[in-house]
Amino acid sequence: MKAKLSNAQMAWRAAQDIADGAYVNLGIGFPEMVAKFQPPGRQAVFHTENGVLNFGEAPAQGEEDWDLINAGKKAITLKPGAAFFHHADSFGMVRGGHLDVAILGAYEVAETGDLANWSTGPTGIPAVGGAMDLVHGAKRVAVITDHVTRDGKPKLVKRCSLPLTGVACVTRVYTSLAVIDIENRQFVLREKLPQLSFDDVQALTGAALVVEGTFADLVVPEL
Amino acid sequence: MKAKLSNAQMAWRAAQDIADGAYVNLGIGFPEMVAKFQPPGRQAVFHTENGVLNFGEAPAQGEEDWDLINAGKKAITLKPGAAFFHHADSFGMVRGGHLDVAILGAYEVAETGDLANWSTGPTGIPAVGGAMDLVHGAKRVAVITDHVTRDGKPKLVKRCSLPLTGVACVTRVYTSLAVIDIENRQFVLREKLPQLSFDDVQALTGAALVVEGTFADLVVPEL
Amino acid sequence: MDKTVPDLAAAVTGIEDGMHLMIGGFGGAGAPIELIHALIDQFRATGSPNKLTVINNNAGNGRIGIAAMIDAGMVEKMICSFPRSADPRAFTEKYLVGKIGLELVPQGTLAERIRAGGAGIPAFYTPTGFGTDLALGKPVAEFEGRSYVQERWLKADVALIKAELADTMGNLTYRKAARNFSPLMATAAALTIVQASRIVAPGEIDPEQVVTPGIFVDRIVKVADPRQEEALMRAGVAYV
Amino acid sequence: MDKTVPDLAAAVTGIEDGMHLMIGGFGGAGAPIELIHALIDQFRATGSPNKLTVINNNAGNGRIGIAAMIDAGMVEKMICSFPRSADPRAFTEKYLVGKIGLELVPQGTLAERIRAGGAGIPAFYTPTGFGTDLALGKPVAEFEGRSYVQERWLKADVALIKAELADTMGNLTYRKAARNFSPLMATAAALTIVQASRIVAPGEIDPEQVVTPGIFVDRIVKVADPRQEEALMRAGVAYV
Repeated sequence: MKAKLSNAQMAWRAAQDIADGAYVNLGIGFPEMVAKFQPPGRQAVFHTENGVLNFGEAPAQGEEDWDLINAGKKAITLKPGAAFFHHADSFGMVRGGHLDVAILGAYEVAETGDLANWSTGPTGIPAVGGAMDLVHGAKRVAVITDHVTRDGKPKLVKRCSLPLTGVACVTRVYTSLAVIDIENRQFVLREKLPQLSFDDVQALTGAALVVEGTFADLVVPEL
Repeated sequence: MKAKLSNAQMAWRAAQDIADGAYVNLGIGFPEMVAKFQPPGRQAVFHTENGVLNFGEAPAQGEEDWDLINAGKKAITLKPGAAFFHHADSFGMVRGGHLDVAILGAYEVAETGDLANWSTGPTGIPAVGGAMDLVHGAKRVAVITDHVTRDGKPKLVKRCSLPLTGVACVTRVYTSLAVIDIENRQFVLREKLPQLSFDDVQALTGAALVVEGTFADLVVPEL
Repeated sequence: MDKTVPDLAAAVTGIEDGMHLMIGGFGGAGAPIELIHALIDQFRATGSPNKLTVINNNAGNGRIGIAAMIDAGMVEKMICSFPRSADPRAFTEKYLVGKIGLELVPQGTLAERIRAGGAGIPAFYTPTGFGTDLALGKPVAEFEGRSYVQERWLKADVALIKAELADTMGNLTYRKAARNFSPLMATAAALTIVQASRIVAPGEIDPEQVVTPGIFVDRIVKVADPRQEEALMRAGVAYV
Repeated sequence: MDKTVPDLAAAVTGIEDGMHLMIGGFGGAGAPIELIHALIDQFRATGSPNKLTVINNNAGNGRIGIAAMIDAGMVEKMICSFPRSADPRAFTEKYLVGKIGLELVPQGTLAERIRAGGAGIPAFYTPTGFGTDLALGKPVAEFEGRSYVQERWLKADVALIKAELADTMGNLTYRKAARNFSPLMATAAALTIVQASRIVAPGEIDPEQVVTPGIFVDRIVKVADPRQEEALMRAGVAYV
């Protein structure tokens, strides 16, 4: 594979689209890195499904309070202006459209906006957590993901082959190669790494990439 | 009319059936008097729809805090162990079956348990408040009412003629003449004033009074 | 992130003709009198906002607050559970001559519909009202042999509410039974405008004690010594 | 009215075979470890309660708490959103050989179903899960052109929850994110059993700060220095 963004760089790119004062939910795992890259002068408020608004970074090791965790069960801290609430209120915020953006990981994203990110199929232990709620709640649902699987198969596809998390819910995908919007059931290329040609990106994508007007270079700092 | 109980006496009789520790909602107006007549050694917890549990008597005149009122918009006080909550939580208590008893006024009660207590017909300003919620929430819904209207017509009837508050919801009626249970869509006489014969009470009742085994004297102190 | 606005006029700006307004309060407890009167001032000065639908438990009392809005002619319709009060003439007079609309909703259903609006639940079933005139035309369903009425969520363009304490991010607490519908309305309106007796910096409200998290709040204006509707009523005050 | 009981054994008495148990907590935060272990003790001593259905966000971690219940063989079925954890072997081993059942529910739907159970709402519509395997067989409906799944309330025979502070009438507060599902579960169970770090007299909790009003609580037992599941996990503790 040619040039690609690191996880941190993808997270950095996703962070640039978060407005000052936005209420944001970051999916468990690698999407959590987005919080680190808020542009200077902007302050988002982070929500975690298990009943905390406006939490901050992880505490120093040994300083953990295990009653103060995020949805990934990692220890967190509070920022001034935090609030605790119960699970029904927390998912009222989610389902009721009060979050400005949710940024989630993905196994597959379809050009229809369908997302598969909770189950790799009928074997093993199924576990869904809050993903299905988040995809139908936040005003904007974005995905952050490698452009292809470990064995090089496209994660952006025509139709998902894995069990769906939600139907027609994703509107933007930040990948290791490109920034792609989903509009009218099509992948619309907005930015790509300058080292790659359009055809390079198309070759690694499982459905047609559409260009509306023009697209920009995806430029991300070393991190 | 022969002997009849006063409002206070009806309230006293209703209060005798409230167990120690019961959670109770009393309808606006005359049912509120029930709170005054808790038997010694028993302590009920009173709920008001507008978000207070364990309120107490009215404050002295001039001592009112108008942010501390009951559903009838009367000033109240708090007892130790009170709690405030919002309206959805308050009606969650009601609808969710957490109240042991609700005691309401009535225009009409049918032998089916139907209650009419919110509207006297199509003219005027309709207003329902929390009555329709209470009749389908509390574990036991009782009515406290004069046995007949001001012009002597039965309030206990075969079928309600006024708009219903709820269907098949009332299980006991404390009237100015008798205590009557509603079982299997029948009025079952449990107690009557000793000064009246069964036929006297039946004559003032709009549906058949059934006797199961025996009935007792309705004996209430002077109040 | 600072959601405070400088004054009441700024707080109520942008409310348009025909909008649906949720107004907190149960009787006088929690009624945001200063916000309401600021909106009346705006209507008197500009003729707008007009033709409002107002959602509140009641329909005004005396000649202040919601009653004064009705008197001013800004209100096209009330959605409420109990349009009666000590002095309901503002609503009653207009209602009896067909000049104001009314959607009567059982109180618990009103609360639950607003909560549903805020929580993204488009419909739910309740036993309340089954078999009564207030369920006419609504779908019914049976669950485990008992009958229920389907009710729909209720949302609004704007909520006007009164809090006791706010931080600048919009975290709120309320005072006693003045809480009532306000935490629900804050969740169910596109724009939630709060008058608070005190405004503090973020961190000065214990996160355990926040009743309405700031995510639900858009504008906060300080009204240091708010008037209480019931007290105004009893003092015979009219906002005319 | 004093809802306190003298000890953990008294707190968990009367829980019968086949019952549905809601257990508070999200991961280790809020897990009522002492109540759970008291119930395991009872099972070991008497063989009962057995064949329990347990409702929790997760399905146990390591060899303590719910995982220890599963290891002990008391649990017939889990209803949860996320049966994975740092050390999920108790559930996983039994699940893969068909010795424990699983009803997987999206987390927000799980919370809302429990709330509905407590609030007397037999069914509601949610966008969550529409078009996915977790909505298979459930009624769907359209509202304003969007599709929703009908979900049913969830109730239980017993709730076991952990509070920070209780008064003897059952008013509760929680600690930080240990709140999570517990206030909902307290409303949705026929019998709600609480372990609290501190118990005070009525009136010593500010009525404004009560999170769970006492009406939802049946028994309170003091566990002055409760263990924290995550901390026990990390210390390698097993309840075997």
